[in-house]
Amino acid sequence: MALELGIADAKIILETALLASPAPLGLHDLKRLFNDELGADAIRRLLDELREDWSGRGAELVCVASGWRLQTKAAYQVYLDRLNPEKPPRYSRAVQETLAIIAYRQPVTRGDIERVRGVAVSTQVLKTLEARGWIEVVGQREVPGRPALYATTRTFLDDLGLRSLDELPSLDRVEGLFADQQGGSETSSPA
Amino acid sequence: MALELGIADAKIILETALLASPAPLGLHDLKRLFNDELGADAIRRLLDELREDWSGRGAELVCVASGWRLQTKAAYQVYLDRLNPEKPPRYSRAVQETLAIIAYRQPVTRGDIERVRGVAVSTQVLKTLEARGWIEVVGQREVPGRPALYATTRTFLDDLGLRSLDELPSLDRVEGLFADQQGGSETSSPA
Amino acid sequence: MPRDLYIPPDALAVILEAFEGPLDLLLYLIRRHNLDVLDIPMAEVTRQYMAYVEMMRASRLELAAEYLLMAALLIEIKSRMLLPRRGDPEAAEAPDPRAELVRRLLEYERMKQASWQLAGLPQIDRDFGRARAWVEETARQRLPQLEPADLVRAWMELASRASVTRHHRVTREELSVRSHMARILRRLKAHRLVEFGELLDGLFDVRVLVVSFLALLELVRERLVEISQQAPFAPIYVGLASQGHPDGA
Repeated sequence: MALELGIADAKIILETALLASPAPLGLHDLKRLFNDELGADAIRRLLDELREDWSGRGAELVCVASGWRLQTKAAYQVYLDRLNPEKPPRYSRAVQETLAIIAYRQPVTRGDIERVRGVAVSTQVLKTLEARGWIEVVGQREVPGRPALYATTRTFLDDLGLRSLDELPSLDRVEGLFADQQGGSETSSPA
Repeated sequence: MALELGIADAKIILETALLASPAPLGLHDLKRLFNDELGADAIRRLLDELREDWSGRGAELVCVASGWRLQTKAAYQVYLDRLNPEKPPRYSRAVQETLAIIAYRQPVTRGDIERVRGVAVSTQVLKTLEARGWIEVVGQREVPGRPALYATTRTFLDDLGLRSLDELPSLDRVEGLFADQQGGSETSSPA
Repeated sequence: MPRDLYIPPDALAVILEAFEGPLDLLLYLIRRHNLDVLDIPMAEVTRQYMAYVEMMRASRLELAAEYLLMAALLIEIKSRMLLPRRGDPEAAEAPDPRAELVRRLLEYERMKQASWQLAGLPQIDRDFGRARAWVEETARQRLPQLEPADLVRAWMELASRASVTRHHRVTREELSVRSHMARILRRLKAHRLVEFGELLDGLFDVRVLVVSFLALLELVRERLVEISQQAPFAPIYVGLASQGHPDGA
């Protein structure tokens, strides 16, 4: 059966359908697009050409379980996120305070953090900060149980736009929390 | 301020954002896309280039009330209909006339609409248009009963491909209804 | 009288279907027959309208009332047109009784045309569609944001909650010591034992050297590192505190 359309027209129609469809288009859909006057092989060739045409652009033609679709490349997500008005999530108070203690008093153990906060620090809080790559274990304190000592990382400084810890806002006017805690850790294992 | 991106990259980012966005993108959005490092003129130039790039394809870059949008050309709808034979509902005359009165005479109350049409306007008619996102209540008229004032929305303009109400088709002059009163409505008190 | 004005009773459903109301019907009649409103045979029209009203009363009472109203209006206009005009100038100023109806008919006709024009505009999802690419939602897991100021705020919170209110100045210098403590620990974690000089190697700034030295002393004081020297003038080694610390018990 002769197809009235030229192959260039067919490609444009194919591309337009992919752009217009909210869901991936299977081979069956694409055949219907051409009233079944275009064979599966011809359609596949056109899809290959389209994939080639789109290379080097912000979206790509991919084949997923239910068919073909144009989707934006992950590399452009950072730009698309700027458009998204939704507020980025914030860390809980527990996470923020724990991070503040580690940042300003490093190296500290979980026990140190708990003494300052006055409540237990859940493993989840430390895991969250470790997963983000902002804190790491830099050693153990040589006391019973050999608790891990936490410090902030290079990534933490990079992510907050700081060159060094010295650039953290100073706490000059803040009442110290550690005056006795510092002593506490010193005297935890008296001679 | 030096933009790290080349102009070619910027165009790809712009195109990708337009392809990714469910709604038209305004200039403000597009500036945010580039962290406000690209001026309005530069963005407009890129948009012009993009419009040029897309000419000859199945979709086109258009400017509507809320901003720029990539949309398929009407000429390709016949193919797209093969994939999705479901058409949006055709509105009744009551709905169409009510919409026209709101669009051209806004803001209007239900009473205003009824006076023009000479019949009662059912709640269903207004609900249909509200559900479509085409009309909304913008206030109340300060008369007894404080009837709601209806106006069309930006979505209405977007969906009809218009930038502003000024682009609504102009109202043709209607011939006079009476031999001795040509254009009688304009001269309600003839000499 | 035009044939259209006489609507057989069984055509009532058609009328209701075809016209949006009495104004619509009147407009049709006038346009169709090029009628002047004065030429409408009022008695006939009224009789007809009344017949519809009678039939509509059962099913479409509201609409019946509207047709009735229109019939009344037409009669009123007709009668006012027939009244002899008095000679005084004020009467000449009186509005044409048809004016209001004319205005309404014109406005309705204009809006009808507007509705056709609107319906004819290309409409999204009917005549064209959005051109979009799929955005992989899983690609956009957003990480919480944090500013240095948030840390200060968190610290303030802690301070205000703390029962200990002893004044203590946390200075930049002290902070530096802390950060170098972490740096040294990190280094020792990787190498276990580092020569003292090597630990301070590459630190050209005297202040940094001093702070690093203070950090080392602080680490010793906190028993986090051990310093050893086999013999006088032998290399000094710095290492993490030995695991089986005797003081541990």
